[in-house]
Amino acid sequence: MSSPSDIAAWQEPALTSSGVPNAKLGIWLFLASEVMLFSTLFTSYVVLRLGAASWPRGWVALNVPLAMVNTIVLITSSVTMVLAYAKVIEKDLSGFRKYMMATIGLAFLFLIFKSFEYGSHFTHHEYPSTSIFHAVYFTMTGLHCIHVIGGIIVNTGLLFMANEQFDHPLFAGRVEGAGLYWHFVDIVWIFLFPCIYLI
Amino acid sequence: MTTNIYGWGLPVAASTYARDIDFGIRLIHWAMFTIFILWAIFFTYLLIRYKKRDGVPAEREPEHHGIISTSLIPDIIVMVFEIGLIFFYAIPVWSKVKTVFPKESEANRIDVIAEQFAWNVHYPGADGKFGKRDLAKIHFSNPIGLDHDDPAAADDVVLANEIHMPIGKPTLIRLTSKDVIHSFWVPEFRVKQDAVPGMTIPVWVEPNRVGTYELSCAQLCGFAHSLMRATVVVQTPEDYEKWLKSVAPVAVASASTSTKGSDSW
Amino acid sequence: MANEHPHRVAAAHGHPPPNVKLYIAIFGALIFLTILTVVVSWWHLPPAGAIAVALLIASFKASLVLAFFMHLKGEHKLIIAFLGIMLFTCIGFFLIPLDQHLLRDRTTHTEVKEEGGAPELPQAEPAKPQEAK
Amino acid sequence: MVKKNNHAAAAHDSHSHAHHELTFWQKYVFSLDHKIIGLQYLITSLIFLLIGFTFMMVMRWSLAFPGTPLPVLGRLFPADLAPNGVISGEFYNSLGAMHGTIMVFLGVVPLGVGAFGNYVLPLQIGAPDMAFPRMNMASYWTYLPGGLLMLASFVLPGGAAQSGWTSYPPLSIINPGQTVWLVGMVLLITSSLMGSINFIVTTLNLRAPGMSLMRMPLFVWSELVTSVLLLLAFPPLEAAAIMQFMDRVFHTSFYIPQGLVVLGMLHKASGGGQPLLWQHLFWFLAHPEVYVLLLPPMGIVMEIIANNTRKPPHGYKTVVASMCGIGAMSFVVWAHHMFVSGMSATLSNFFLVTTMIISVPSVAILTCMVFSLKGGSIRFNVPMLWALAFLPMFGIGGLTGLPLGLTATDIYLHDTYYVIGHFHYVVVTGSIVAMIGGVYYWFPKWYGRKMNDTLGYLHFWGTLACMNGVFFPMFIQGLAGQNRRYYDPTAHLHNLPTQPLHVVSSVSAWCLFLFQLPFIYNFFHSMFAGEKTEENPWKATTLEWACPSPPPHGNFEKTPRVYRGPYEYSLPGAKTDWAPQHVEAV
Repeated sequence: MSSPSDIAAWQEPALTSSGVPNAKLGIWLFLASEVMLFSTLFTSYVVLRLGAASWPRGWVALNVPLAMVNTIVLITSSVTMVLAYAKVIEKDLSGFRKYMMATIGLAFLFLIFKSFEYGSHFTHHEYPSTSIFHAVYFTMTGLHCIHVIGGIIVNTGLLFMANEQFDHPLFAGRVEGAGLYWHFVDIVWIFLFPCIYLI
Repeated sequence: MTTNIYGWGLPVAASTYARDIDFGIRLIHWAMFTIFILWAIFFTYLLIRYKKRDGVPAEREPEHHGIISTSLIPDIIVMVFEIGLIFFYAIPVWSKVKTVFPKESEANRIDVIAEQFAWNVHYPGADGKFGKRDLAKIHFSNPIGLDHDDPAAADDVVLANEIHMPIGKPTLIRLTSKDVIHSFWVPEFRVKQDAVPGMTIPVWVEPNRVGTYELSCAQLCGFAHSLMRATVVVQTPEDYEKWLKSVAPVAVASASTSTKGSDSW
Repeated sequence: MANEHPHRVAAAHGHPPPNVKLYIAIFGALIFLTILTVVVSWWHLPPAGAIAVALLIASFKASLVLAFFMHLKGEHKLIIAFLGIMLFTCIGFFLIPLDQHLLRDRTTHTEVKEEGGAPELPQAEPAKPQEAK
Repeated sequence: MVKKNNHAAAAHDSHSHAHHELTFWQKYVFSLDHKIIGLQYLITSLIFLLIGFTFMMVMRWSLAFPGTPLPVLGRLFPADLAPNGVISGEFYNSLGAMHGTIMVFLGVVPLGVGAFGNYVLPLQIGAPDMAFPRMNMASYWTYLPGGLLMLASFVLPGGAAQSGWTSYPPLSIINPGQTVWLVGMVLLITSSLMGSINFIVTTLNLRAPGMSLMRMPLFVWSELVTSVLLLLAFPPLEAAAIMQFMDRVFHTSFYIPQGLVVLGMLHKASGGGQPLLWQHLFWFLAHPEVYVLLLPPMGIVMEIIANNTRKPPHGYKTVVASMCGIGAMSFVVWAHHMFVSGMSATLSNFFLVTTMIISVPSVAILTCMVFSLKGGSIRFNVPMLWALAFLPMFGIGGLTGLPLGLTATDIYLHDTYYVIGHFHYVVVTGSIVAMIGGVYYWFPKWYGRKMNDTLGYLHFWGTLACMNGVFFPMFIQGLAGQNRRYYDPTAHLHNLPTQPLHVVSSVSAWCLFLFQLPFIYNFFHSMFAGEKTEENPWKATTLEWACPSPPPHGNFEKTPRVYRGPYEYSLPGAKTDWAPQHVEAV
């Protein structure tokens, strides 16, 4: 049935009616829905905090230095991602591989730091059910971690796909889309970090 | 009894603001009825007049390019009607019922604590002060956890599924729930307010008709939701005082017995 | 960032032209702002001030990522328009906390160990200002 | 543009070669073709509508004859659900919750968006398929497991959800069965999100040359607005559902306040949550959802009316603007479902005003539909009857929304049968009626055959009469103060005088079922043995009729070029009374 090649004819950016490639428009729409998802969680956070009798300041309950290092790790991975995209445009396969592997590696590093953080909470018998603060903390960061894992899967897929399809006309679009998603995950963390840890 | 106050239309009006709400319901229904009939006549006329006839082609309207068209005329009528309703009816009546409350000192005060599937009513008694309620003291014989060590609780009365109110004086109710969301709904008073756990929501009503009415739960609260009801007895002030004396705990009796007694009353 | 010269071809195919130097500069700014927001938090400002500063810095960081890493600057107006629609629907997210704020007197904070008695009737004071004309 | 045609033609060539290699599974089950996926959605959602309706028929017995054993079926239910064949409160609540969930999320939305949108939208804009065919398939194959999971919850431990389709906590956190409902909802939300992204990209990007936005049929506009609503309104519910899931599975307390005492026992959750938060988030989705239920049927009605009055509809731009206006406004009206919920009474006034404002575009659309009849040459065929029935029925539904949207009168009418009557007039006699009209209208497109007219008339008049018999008494009951969600209304004195009306409603509901039998027979019989029709049996102008019926893979033999607006009927100087969009000289 509709093999990729049929639809590819319609994905040539110059040929779409709006002038935006399908994949790019699709990924932005997806990100818009993700923004609504995380906005809801942030709204719930504000509502719950307003309604709470007391709310711990982040630095009392959480490990701020580790989270700051993690923030820097995630921001760096965002930079390597955009550099990987630059290498695709420059048609530099080995450069692309280098930066993409860095992105994936940094994402893993983020998850490892995060698991240390979770682990120390669990050893102190702090679980999502401990208090409403912990519920918010674990749910929001947990959902963010799931998004990080999703990003790792996509980026790893692209890394392997590059072996055969690096010169495919749609490949740059795919890397761009994965990049948009990855930067979005970064932005979510940029807000999560101060909201939960610093204020 | 039933036949007098309930029927196919609105039940009998038994509170001071019931008339305001009834006025709105009647006004809107007459308006809706008129709009619909006029509209239906026009609609039927169009269907008959423009039924397909052989050799008679459809008439195209002259082209117009803007968003504004003649179809907005009904909108303007609707808008004017709605603006009138909002500012001269809905907001004033809503404020009267839901945002402006009688002074505590001038009102008859009760607390209503909803639970699956009963309405607990807490009267402050002769001293006008509510005794403390403590979650830890909740027991099947003390459904609201009244703290009998609190002097203010000595003359408090706790009833299940029975509310008494005097006529001609506003009753101020603090509404709360022990478990899930319930809804305080007395059709004759035209009052409805959800009882939300973790919140204390004020409700007021001034009954103006003596009688026995019905308090139903209007928010799905579990398997026996449809069996969750209570009786509302509106009495003359004299009868109300008499009744209050009859249920008041005897001072010498131990607190727990008295609560139990009033509970099963 | 109207740097069209290096990769005009890419732009023609709908892909934004990359600019490596700029990316590195943004990276530096992001790291600086991250450290700044943590340093500010050491002052233990009162909640209102802390929230204002932290959100200001976070919004600035997010806009840097959006504008340059996600190439939203100079992006097709269809995408900008759609994000505008999305922002409009976010109005609702301000109304929910507003409701919570207005309800602060009705919310009961129960001590599970020992309930502090029936809470004071909340509406006595706020009832007047809420009175509609 | 020439280049584009070549591309499409080339693409089509490669199709015809690929055609033979497809197995049955690839062609009819895991199909990537928007037409097959559309039909999969159509059949599945019609079956779900029937299942939801069956639940209601069982519930109607409990309402009409409370406390009496359900004949025949009652003995088939397990004793804990229906002791001695009498429907228990738990079972009634489960049926009620699942009726709402199935009808809204598994019936009407997939029918309006998944079925009609998938099949008709790409054809109407002249596209060979959806923009992301694989995602389209994934959307259906997430929807179906979600639906089956919902149904399976009846036999899973804990039973089906019984907290209403609105699932208000803390009840939904205490009640059994809710976890499966939440997982099912997350699947359905994911499916809808994939579908809506696909629809928006397809509509914006895959239009045939010449198909400008203002030349798109109104059905396409309605789907576009609907998809935007789905895309932006569903994620908040997804987040809310995740939090409720956390509350149930990980014992957090997003929605549980401190000091909950359930049946005499102190609840173990740490507390500190807000029950009203769920209601806000739920209705943040569920109000736009109402328009998701309503807009595609409105688009269908506009298509059918334009076709059967043989003239352009009145106020194309007004309708487009109104649809967009409805879409935008629907995000700021949600709390009118919460006037008596304990929400701030001051904030209610804001929502009162926005609610009244959103009635303006709805009235504008309805007026345009009526004014479109003026000057027409009206053909009363079966689809047209359904489309015409939509107008007064939706009118009643819309008008009765007025006293519910006004804060003061809503105090009395909230959560009574008046609400049930109101939204069923909107969704059943409105949306579902219009979509059945759509089935009759596009059936020749799907199968190249026509549905039987006599059975169609029988189906129409019987359905219309019965639907009014079911829903109109509810207004009277609501005014008498009868509450919804009671399995035994006779437990309350004020319900007794209107109890006979429950019998009227129930008997009408069972008759309504009987009148669906001719439709079911007609649908399947006509699929194989209906009268064969020509390519364009309704003499319609829109692009879906510019390709063979049923369309081959890739839809158009040659990418059509669009020369004019969607409804150029009775064009002066044209030889026929319809001027198709793709024909240059008429």
